[in-house]
Amino acid sequence: MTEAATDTPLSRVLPQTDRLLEVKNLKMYFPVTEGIIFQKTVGEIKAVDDISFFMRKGETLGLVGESGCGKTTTGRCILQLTKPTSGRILFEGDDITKFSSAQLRAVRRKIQVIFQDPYSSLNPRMSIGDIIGEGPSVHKITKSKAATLDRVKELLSLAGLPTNIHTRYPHELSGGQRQRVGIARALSMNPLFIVCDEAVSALDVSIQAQIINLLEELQEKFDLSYLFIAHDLSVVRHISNRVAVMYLGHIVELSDSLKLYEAPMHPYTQALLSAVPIPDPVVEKKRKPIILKGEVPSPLNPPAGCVFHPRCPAATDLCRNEIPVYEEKRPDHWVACHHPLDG
Amino acid sequence: MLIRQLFTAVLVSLVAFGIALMPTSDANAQKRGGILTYMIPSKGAASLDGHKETSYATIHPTAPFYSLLIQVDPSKPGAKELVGDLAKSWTVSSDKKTYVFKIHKGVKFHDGSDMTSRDALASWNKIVFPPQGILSARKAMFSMVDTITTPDSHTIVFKLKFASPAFIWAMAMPFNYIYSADVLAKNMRYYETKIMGTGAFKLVEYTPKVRIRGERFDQYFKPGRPYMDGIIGIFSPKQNVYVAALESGRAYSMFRGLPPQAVKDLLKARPGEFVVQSSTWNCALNITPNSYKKPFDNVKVRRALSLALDRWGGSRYLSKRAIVKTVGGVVFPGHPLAPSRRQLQTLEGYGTNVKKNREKAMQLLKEAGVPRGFKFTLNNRTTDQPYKIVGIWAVDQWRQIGLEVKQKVLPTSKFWAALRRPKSRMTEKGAFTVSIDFNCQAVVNPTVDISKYIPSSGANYGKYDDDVLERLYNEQLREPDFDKQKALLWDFQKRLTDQAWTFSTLWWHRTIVHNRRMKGWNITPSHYLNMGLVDVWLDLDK
Amino acid sequence: MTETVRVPAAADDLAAQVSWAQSILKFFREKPLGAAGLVIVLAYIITAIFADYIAPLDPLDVDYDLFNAKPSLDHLLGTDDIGRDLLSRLIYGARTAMLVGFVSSLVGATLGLFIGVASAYFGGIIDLITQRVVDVFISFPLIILALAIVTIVPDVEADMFLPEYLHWLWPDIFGTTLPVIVAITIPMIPRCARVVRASALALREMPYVDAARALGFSHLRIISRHMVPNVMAPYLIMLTAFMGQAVLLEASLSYLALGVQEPTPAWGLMLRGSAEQYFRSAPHAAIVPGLAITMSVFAFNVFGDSLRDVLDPRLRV
Amino acid sequence: MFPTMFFVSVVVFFLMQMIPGDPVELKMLGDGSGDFSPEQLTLERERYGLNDHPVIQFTNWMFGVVQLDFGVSILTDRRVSEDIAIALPLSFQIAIMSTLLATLLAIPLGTLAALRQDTWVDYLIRIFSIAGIATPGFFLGIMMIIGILVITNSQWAPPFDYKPIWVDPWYNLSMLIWPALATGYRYSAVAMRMTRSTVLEVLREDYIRTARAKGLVEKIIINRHALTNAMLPVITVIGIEFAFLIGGLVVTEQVFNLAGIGNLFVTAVELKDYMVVQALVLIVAFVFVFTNFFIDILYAWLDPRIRYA
Repeated sequence: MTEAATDTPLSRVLPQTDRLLEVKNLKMYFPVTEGIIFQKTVGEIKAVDDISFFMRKGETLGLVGESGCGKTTTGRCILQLTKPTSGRILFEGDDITKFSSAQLRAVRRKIQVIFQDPYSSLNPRMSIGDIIGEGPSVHKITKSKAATLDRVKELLSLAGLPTNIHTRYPHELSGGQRQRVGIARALSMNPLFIVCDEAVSALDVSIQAQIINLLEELQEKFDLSYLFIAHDLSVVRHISNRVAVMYLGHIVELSDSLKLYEAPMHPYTQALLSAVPIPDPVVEKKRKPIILKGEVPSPLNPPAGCVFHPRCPAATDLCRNEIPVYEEKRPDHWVACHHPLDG
Repeated sequence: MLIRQLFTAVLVSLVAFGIALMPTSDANAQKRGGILTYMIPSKGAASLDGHKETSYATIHPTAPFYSLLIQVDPSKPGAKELVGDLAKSWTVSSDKKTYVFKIHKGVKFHDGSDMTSRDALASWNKIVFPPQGILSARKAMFSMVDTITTPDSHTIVFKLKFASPAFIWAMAMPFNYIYSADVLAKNMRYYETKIMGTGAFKLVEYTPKVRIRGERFDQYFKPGRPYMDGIIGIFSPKQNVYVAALESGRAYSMFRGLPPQAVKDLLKARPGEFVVQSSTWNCALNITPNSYKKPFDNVKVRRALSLALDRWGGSRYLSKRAIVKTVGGVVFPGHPLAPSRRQLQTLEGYGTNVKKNREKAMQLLKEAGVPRGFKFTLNNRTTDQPYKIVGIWAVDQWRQIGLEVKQKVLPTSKFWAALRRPKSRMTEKGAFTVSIDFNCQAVVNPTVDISKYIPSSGANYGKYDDDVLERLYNEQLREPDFDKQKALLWDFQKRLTDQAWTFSTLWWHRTIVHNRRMKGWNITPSHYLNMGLVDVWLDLDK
Repeated sequence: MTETVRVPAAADDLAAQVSWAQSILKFFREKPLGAAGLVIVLAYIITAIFADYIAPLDPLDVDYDLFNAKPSLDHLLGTDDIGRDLLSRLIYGARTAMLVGFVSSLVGATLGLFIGVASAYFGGIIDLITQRVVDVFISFPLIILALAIVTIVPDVEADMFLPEYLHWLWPDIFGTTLPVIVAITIPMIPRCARVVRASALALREMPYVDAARALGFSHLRIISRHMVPNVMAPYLIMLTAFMGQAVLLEASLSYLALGVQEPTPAWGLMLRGSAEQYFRSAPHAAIVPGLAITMSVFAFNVFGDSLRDVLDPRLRV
Repeated sequence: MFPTMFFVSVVVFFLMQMIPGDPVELKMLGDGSGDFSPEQLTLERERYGLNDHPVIQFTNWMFGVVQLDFGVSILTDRRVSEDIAIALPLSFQIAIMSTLLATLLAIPLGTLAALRQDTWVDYLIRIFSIAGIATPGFFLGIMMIIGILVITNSQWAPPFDYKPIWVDPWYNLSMLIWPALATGYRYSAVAMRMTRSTVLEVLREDYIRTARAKGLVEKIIINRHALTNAMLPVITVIGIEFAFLIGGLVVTEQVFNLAGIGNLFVTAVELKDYMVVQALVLIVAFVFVFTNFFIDILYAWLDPRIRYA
């Protein structure tokens, strides 16, 4: 697949600066090795297999898929926590995969992360103040201890936390509070872009709403962009401008969230949507959930052709033999399917 | 009990200074038979080849299997004259430059072959003119040898470049085994790991680091010898083990020397069981300052170090706990060429007025600008006897002239590495400041004794240069007249003392405690000597 | 939305202190054997620090008239073969043992901690090489490695690198114990590194470590601030286990005459030489230092065992 | 296995290169009265190939090692393999004897301690075992010798020169039983602790409780269920300790004046007899690696759940 092929008409129209982040042909293969010294690679886990998308400034992109589909790996690649096997990640027009560690350190401040598990995402040996203040003080954003403390307090109140908890330790806080600390930490570097890796999945539903509201408030205030990773379409519905659906290392569908929810084009998206409960008993009763057959295949040995074909109700020989092209079937609506649904 | 102790006390006093007086009354009553088990206080012999080795760890297990050409008289080790072993007799030309040795006829090697002058020649060539790549530890001692020839099958002739009284003594070194020419022709290194000689005993078994066993060699050339049926030498570096072996009677002797405390313990544990023989040991324990380092480059400081030692008091104190005793200079005390006690006391640092000595020492230090409380390190060897104990004594002596000395004890390898530092590196920070040093020789001969102190010697660990010493050494080496040689030796001693490049503390003292059933062995001033065990016999009925 | 926590800071500290004291009390109640070990260890440490005040005599002073003396009022444990007071040497021996024990286990375990954490953190080829090296070092008994290393370490003295007025920074005892310390420290590093790495591997996957990386912190900072503090339990366990081993090892090396050298007082040295040679006339000269070694190692071990039970029962050292 | 061995060789070889001082010179010095010229020194070094580049030396050595030839000792000129052949049977015998002693002591006592957990029996056994770990081997050895001498009023001391067991079994055993006891005690202490804790663990498991509930006699439960399952970690510990036994032998052999591997090692280290040190270290590593391999096989045999391809 050439670069030109992935370039979309829309992206050509939009000025480059508008694209905050652009992921091109990203691949992340994990080698499976044997042997102690002279290791030989016996296989590869294709966690992310050739995906491309872009994000506009101030936009929220939802990235949805079952666990193990590669969405977290995509997030980690963007955060440069793992080095991708190949592909380019352009942030503000620069390929950050080619950055030196010094350049990377500078760009990292602009890309932050909020994790799923509020328990393991905070260092248990550090106080809340240290967790939030470490970034600003290490990067000399705040010049003195007092300034750091002021900044910590400011961030705490931004995250909706009482300012006096900075001497506390994570284990003294509730899950929701910790997630707010995580958000405050991410904000401490004045980022442009935050990867929210299942940021609300581990929380109670009531707290989920609070956190999502907070994230939306902050987005407005600081003109943030979010890559919102989740395994559930319902969670991202409200917060996302656009939604991408991943399956087994591939993006199968990416669209405006409205269009995607209303008229999904990929059978997998449709199946996912059918599982989302709708808070209307009448509608809910009429709906027929699409039960996918079989299990998700192993990424170590993905099926030939369309990766979804073993489970697809509409699969044909074509699907079994040829990899469908990921293309813009409708304006601003990308799908990788030989037989897209017509909504 | 009391009588037994008295008996021991009398014995101890009998075998006093220098030479042992063994009761010779039962000299004719030697009994045949028995196997002698003796302890070898070593972890094992390096190699078995006496020609290249310098350690008792080689001599003690191997000497019974070999003969020498000439030897120190086993029955009178202190005698001025040497006796023959394989050599029946020898003559010296009037210019003292030609030595003709007549060899016994009918001598057999353990493999049954005849021993002739050819074998003696091959062995001596290996010692004096070793071929490329073959080590001879005593090559340097025979620098005066010009040629060795064999006019007939039982005569060997040594021609010297210049006459030297040291020659014949160097020949009597117990390491100069006579090997088989045929064996050497096949493999020059045969004797490093194997044994085949003409000695009184024939090898039965050798397990390195464990034991060596020999049986009587029936074709031994001395009639009626050896008396014993066999010998077993057991290697044991640990004092408690060999002392326990002696105590329990499972071994009859250990031929190196026991410290005073062990002697006392043994005599107390089994009164009447042991015979004690003791002698001054032909080893001097010295102290060598590094004259390349300040302030020891100043002769006054070096002299002060020597002056501070109370040698006579030290002798009284140390002889009770260490294997040292005799006050002496560079020449073996008691040797005719050694200075008299009175003469020795005129030497700086050897006088009896300790207070005066120390005052002078402090005066010298003051002149040299060395402050009170000056600190330095004494390098020592990790071996207890006698190094460490004498080192601790020396540190205390120096403390009394206001020097703060720290003793640093090094494992053998590091100790040697420190001493063997090349001259060019003596100024470095890691080089030793002051070190314990020693001079151990196999035969009692002044020329051999002082060879260590000449600057060109390989054992000059102070790396000093002194033409006077070198000249005096060479003059005495060539001096045939006894009195003149003695005078030259005294000059040598005085020069060394004046410069204090290195100075002696005390000479070692050798005490052997052996089972009373072992007879016919006499102590010698060297633990290298008298290990042939030809004349030793066992009185097992007692 | 406002889940506030209102405890003033001062009270907070107080609470921490109370719990600290309480946890010690709890340790004493639940692990009497371990507590006994701790008390003995403390006694040894105090002896080591205050040896100058406790010891009746200078351990280097030679009594010219008494050697191999039996216990008496002047010399409570008698004297050795050169007339030095055995009790004083025993007390100063504690200083040597504790110095070697603490310094080598602290340095060894700490270096092992950082190597183990770094190995786990960087992963990949660095981890692979580190683990191979660790494998090599682990396939030898401690003493074999220590013996091989002790002959290599050069002697370092203050005057070799310090101007005279700074000599006090490098007490003599360092000069004589340094080769031993190094020889004991080096084999400990891989042992600790292995245990720590196992724990750190799990840590590396922790989101807070990822967060730290996303914040653009240096590797050093992430390792030292975010990973190391979280593997303290295995580290402490290894540390206490090493102390006993180090004391034992020092004694063994000294006994073999390859460790601490005379005249520095050391228990292993007291057991060799005269003590061994003359134990028929003075058995106490061998028994007392031997007991001192055994007691200290015993104390370190029981304390370490109990600490392990408290900190992490799954870890076996 | 082989890579580790290779790494070991590299590390050992280059470690030896770092030792200050020259072993050839040391040898030629002997007792200190040796006199030799620098040329002789060079020649002698040449003979052992010590003037070659270290990498060449290493390669030559490795070629020899592959053919089980560990070179020639610089000190004695004997083949290193000969020296090892003399020392190995003795050390090996002590190792076997102490392993047997340790196992015989450790398994019953450890099991007993577990069954009587937190009673005085347990405490006694635990103190006994920790004391075993805390007591230095040389101290235990010295105490034994003192004990023997006191009990027999100095009449009897163990033999002091080694004879193989097939030559004189009584002599051999009366000599080697003491060092075997001295090393075996420590060894058993480690195994005992392991036995105790694994038996405890196993006793807590469900199937033991089921067995008890079924009313099986306690003894059968212990023998059939608990012990067989507790054996695996115990075997591991016994195996690893066996591989590390040489560490204990280093000191014990000194005390009892035995010319075994440990003694050979200490002497070689002291005198920097490169070839011997290198060979011994390699052998120690080999024993360790091989023992681990052997344990794995034993594991597979004892535990049907583990099967290696």
